Amino acid sequence: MRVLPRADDAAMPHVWDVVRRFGEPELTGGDPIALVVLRSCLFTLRSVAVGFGVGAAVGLVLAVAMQRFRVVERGLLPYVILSQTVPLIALAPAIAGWGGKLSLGSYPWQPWMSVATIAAYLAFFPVAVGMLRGLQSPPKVAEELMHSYAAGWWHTLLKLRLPASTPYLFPALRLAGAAAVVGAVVGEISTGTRGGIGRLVIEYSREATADPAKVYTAMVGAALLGLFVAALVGAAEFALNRRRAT
Amino acid sequence: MTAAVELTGVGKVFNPGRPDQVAALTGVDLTVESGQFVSLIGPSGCGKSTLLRLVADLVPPTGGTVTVAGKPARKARLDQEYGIAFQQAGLFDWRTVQRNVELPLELRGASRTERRERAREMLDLVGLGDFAKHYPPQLSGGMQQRVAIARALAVHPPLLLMDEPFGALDEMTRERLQDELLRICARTGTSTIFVTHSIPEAVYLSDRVVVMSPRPGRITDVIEIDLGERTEATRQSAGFFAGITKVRRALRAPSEVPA
Amino acid sequence: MTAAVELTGVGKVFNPGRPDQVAALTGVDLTVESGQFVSLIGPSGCGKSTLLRLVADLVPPTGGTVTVAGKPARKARLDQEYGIAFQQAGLFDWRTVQRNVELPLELRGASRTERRERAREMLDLVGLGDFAKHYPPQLSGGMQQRVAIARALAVHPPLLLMDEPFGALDEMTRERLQDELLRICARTGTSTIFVTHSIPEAVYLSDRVVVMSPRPGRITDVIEIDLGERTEATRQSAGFFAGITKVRRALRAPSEVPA
Amino acid sequence: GTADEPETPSGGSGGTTAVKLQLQWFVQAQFAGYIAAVDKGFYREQGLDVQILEGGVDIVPQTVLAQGQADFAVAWVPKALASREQGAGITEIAQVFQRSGTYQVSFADSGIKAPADLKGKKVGNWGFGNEFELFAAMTKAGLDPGKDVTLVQQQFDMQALLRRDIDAAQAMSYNEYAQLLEAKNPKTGALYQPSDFTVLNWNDVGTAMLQDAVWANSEKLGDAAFQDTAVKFLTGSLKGWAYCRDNAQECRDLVVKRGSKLGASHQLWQMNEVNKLVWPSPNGVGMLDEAEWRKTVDLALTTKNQDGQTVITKQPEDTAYTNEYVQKALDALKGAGVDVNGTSFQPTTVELKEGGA
Amino acid sequence: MVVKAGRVAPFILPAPSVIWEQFWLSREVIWKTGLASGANALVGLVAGAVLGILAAMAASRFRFFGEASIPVAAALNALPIIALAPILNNMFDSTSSIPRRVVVAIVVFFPVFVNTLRGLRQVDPTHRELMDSYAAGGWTFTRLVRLPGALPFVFTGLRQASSLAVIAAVVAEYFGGLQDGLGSRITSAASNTAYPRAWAFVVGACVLGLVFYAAALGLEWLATPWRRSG
Ligand SMILES: Nc1ncnc2c1ncn2[C@@H]1O[C@H](COP(=O)(O)OP(=O)(O)OP(=O)(O)O)[C@@H](O)[C@H]1O
Ligand SMILES: Nc1ncnc2c1ncn2[C@@H]1O[C@H](COP(=O)(O)OP(=O)(O)OP(=O)(O)O)[C@@H](O)[C@H]1O
Ligand SMILES: Cc1ncc(C[n+]2csc(CCO)c2C)c(N)n1
Ligand SMILES: [Mg+2]
Ligand SMILES: [Mg+2]
Repeated sequence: MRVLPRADDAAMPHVWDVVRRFGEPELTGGDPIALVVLRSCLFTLRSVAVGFGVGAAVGLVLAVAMQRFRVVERGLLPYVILSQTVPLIALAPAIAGWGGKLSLGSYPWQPWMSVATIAAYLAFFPVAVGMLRGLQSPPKVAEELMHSYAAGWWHTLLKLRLPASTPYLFPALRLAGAAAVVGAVVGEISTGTRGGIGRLVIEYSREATADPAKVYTAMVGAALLGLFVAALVGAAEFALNRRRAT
Repeated sequence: MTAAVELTGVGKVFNPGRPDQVAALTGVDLTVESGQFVSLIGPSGCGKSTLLRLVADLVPPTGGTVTVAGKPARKARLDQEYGIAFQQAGLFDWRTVQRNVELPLELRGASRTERRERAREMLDLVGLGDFAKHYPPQLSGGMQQRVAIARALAVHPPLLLMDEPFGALDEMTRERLQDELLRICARTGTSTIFVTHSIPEAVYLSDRVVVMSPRPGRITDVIEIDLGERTEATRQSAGFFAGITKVRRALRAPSEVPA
Repeated sequence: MTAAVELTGVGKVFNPGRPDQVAALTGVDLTVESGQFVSLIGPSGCGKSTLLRLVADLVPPTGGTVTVAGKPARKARLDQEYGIAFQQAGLFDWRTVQRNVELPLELRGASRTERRERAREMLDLVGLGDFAKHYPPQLSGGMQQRVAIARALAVHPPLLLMDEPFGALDEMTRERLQDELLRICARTGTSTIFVTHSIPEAVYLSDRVVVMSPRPGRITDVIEIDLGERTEATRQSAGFFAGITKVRRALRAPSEVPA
Repeated sequence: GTADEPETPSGGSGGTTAVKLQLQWFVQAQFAGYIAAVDKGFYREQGLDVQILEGGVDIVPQTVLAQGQADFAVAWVPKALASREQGAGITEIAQVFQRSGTYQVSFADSGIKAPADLKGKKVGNWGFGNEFELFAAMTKAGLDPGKDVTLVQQQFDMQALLRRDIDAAQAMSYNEYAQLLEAKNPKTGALYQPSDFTVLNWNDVGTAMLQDAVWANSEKLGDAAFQDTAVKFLTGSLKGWAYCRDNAQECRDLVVKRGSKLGASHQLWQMNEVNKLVWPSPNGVGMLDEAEWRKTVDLALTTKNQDGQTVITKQPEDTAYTNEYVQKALDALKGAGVDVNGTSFQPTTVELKEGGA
Repeated sequence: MVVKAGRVAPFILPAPSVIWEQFWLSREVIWKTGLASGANALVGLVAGAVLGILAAMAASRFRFFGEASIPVAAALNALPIIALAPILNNMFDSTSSIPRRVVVAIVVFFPVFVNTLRGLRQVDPTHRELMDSYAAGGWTFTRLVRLPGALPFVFTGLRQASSLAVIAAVVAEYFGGLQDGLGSRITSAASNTAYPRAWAFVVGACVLGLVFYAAALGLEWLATPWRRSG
């Protein structure tokens, strides 16, 4: 059995080949791959952004609900976990199917929204779990103090739990960002939405037999997209810490 | 007039039925009249903090009833009938000193300017006016404790619960704050339960000193103090020393029948 | 014989060049002879903890030199020339009380049985033999502090640094531990720097009481105490009261020229 | 243009009916007939405005169709029969491919010359319900697919076979097989040759099943207006297929223009191979041969997969397919002088370039 | 109920009773394939978690490594597993389980790494000073203070990772390789519109995910006794 990775040209094209491939047209006479990949990434970014935003918001609300009601935590947490174990293939048709029947006001449902939904579906989870931990993190004295002020749940949340949970928020958001990228890519693949980097990965991977470097260009694109999102989250964290450190 | 605090047959067992079960308090009866200053004194681990927490409705008693301002403890807490300072300062690291003191005012919906003024006033009172913009981790232990005191006093509550608030302070600061505390309580008619390890402090401050003994925690003596108005001279007065001696004796040889 | 601790022209500025810059200490000269017991006393925020931290090489001085057991502070720390108890207990929540006390022994490679014995002995000394198997969050504030004291004493270090270790203790426990501490120091020839806010405590324990004043923190007086061997009677002796008065006076009216 | 958007603005031209067609896979010459019908205006002639929906990994055309998200779908017969049995209300209205295009390919030196030789080998297949012809062949040769071979799911490329991770790989004559021939043989430095491989062709083995067919939503078919649309749709589609038979190069260009990522020479090969599957069509293109249907149904009823399941468990109702609409479409096409049999169709020889460029 | 009344065709979201029926019919296959997927998830989880913890320790030890590692880890995590699976299938023997396990390990690595690092860096200043006073640095400090203090964080990461591991193991099956796991059965059932059967296997995957999550919780309970009381 093979334990060490192969390193032949087909399995691991030379970095140089991949870089060179970026500069060449994807098909004879077409745009250079770099441009195609960039365009696809931008397309996917929209699904990622919407999915990330919606997912983070949903995760936050769930975390707050679980923190608030022990019963909800007991009752909900298993479902939150469960939700993540449902393979996307079982969901993609349902999401695409439901979506097709919806419209946002007069704005009809677009295929990329199904993709964003899948991205949100993966993104909410780390936020829910991480923020639950964060919201539960304040020391007992602090909780008792707020209790002694008869501070209701809302005020305790606002003045104590949320500020105390910022150290947990950003790792969670980073995971959510990555999850949103994965979700968007998977979503594009499974729902057959064209135009994004996920679709490109699968399209190029069909050509890996004879042109192995090509599929790597799409994968590098996907990775760069992930990095870009991670960098955005990192920048937000940096900005916030900066403001608080003064 | 209703008593500020009334405990009847109160008991507290931690972790009941587990190997690390601890009977922290048993059969505690205690009344604090309105405007009275009562100190709790007793060896470490005898249940003073627990008693305070019961009054504050932060832990539920396993037996007996706790009444605060004529209401059940829970209702009193919800009505914000008391202010509390814990043994640990319990400051919020992400708020400046000033904003830590403002917190309870914020929760009572005080206006911004009012909050700011009151916080400054309290910080000046505890001698930390210069540190308003610092964050808690930049303060010395005693300074943190003083911020916590300022925070408890800021709202002028009808009942003050204080757990060794001056424990980390030097004698001068301590004596100054004792006088300030008495002044504030007298002026506003505040009732106070005050946990301390210092016998002179208990005697100087209190109308009554409650002496406790451990395992299980219970009240062994209640010593009435009557020193009249506290002045410069009080700390040198015979009555003061007599009080100290009484309390010391009660601590050394707990009477078998609780008072 | 080399001095246990020697500070020459030591200064410490926190956050230099920033708006929250604090000059915590300036021009501190202090020598602690081997076997000597020296107390630091002074108002809150005057730099006592900082001074202790400098000796322990936990913060670097911004000026001057710190020598411990004839070596630079850093080398002394690496050689584990001292044991320390902080103002905050600083127990490890994930270790039982017993294993918290065992920690420094573990780090010195003591055998399991030795560790266990020594820890039990120390816990009995501070009156917590029954709580060996509990976790720190289950203890009262004073109990936690006593565990920290047991931990500092467990290794019998040549130099003991203690930051208000008895602050959260009741008078009886406190007096008992004071006597135990003196006994241990005498028996093992330990040198001690002891931070406290209690003037009687400082006088009772010390060969010299170092009085400090704040902003910037500096030494304003060093008061020699000679009470001979401490006995039951010492706390009532005239010499004791005289010492107290001297220290109190030094605290109230800091002499302009540092001693 | 992209497949997601209608080529012509719908509604504006008045009297056009909007129709959605769900493909079962990416845009490629496999679907050239429909693409040509859109691009050459054959649908518009019929008053239809057809939007082509591309497939995806997890998109099951029958499901999309049954949910009412598309009006027509291209799907393989056995998979569609399985979906029908599970409650998808769909009806076959045209059988475009007359033959199966699935091969099982192995290296010539591996000695796999018949299905029985697969015993003990690592046998690649695509899963996704595309594997029953292979299972039928193995069963016919006396092998138990669950025990006698190691089943391996293939990726979208053929690398597993080329590096001999697996001994035999599933390949469509028009796609993956070409990819093999577009790859460089490291030993010779030239492209692989057909002689390097042996091919098991299910049409020869006798376990072929019907593949690309046009399916319609059964419920909608109950509506007379939609029946009319179905006829028009088939008329346009079949005209497209006839066009691509005669204009393979141009159809290839249309496919490439539509954004297929596979290269031009590859698409030409595919066009040519697909034409072989469609033409000649003795009964007329799109006409379902009853005997072939029965063969497919029998195999679907009896072939067991590795878990012992068959594709379907009971005979499909007679309503599962109908030649009614295709007959009308053929009549219309014949009336317009279109050759719907392609008796004289001659495949060309396409030269593959490295990477299908 | 909802499913029966809803507007989604029943063959997509079948009624629970129908799923249960299929679950029962397919129980042996579900068990067999569940074991295969479970083994992949477990091996990957353990490997990824160990690597994540080790890397976090290194990152908290060496400042430079710490600064550099986070973007690298984020990059690794940003690689969609979907893109990864085919590459790994090419790099390793696609007929072995190794590529899938590597996929799981990579997916697991990030949450464990990020959370552990956060935990390792969050040290009570008093504890730091105490250990300094014991002249205990480096590995001793890590072992006695950082690691136990970080344990609750490690477990936050492990909790997230546990169910991720199962998803990754199942999803990795879509991209080829041995047809011995739950994923291959889900895809093949779904592509035949056999949704009750597909969902029966999905339920199998969910149960597997819950088992993993519960195992992580149980481990946490065992490993952090001091958090149980009080
Ligand atoms: N980490 C720090 N950052 C900034 N300032 C600090 C820091 N630590 C201490 N200080 C400042 O140094 C001064 C002396 O602090 P230190 O803790 O030594 O006082 P102390 O004498 O121990 O007081 P206490 O009796 O209240 O414990 C204070 O003004 C404090 O604000
Ligand atoms: N959360 C808890 N769980 C278990 N036991 C507890 C808990 N809190 C307090 N105890 C126990 O209750 C007893 C009383 O504790 P309490 O904190 O009231 O003592 P105290 O009188 O305030 O002591 P100190 O003067 O040292 O602060 C102690 O034995 C302690 O171990
Ligand atoms: C994931 C996935 N793999 C294979 C097929 C089957 N398939 C349908 S058409 C065609 C030929 C073009 O390559 C193939 C292989 C599928 N539907 N989904
Ligand atoms: Mg207490
Ligand atoms: Mg201090």
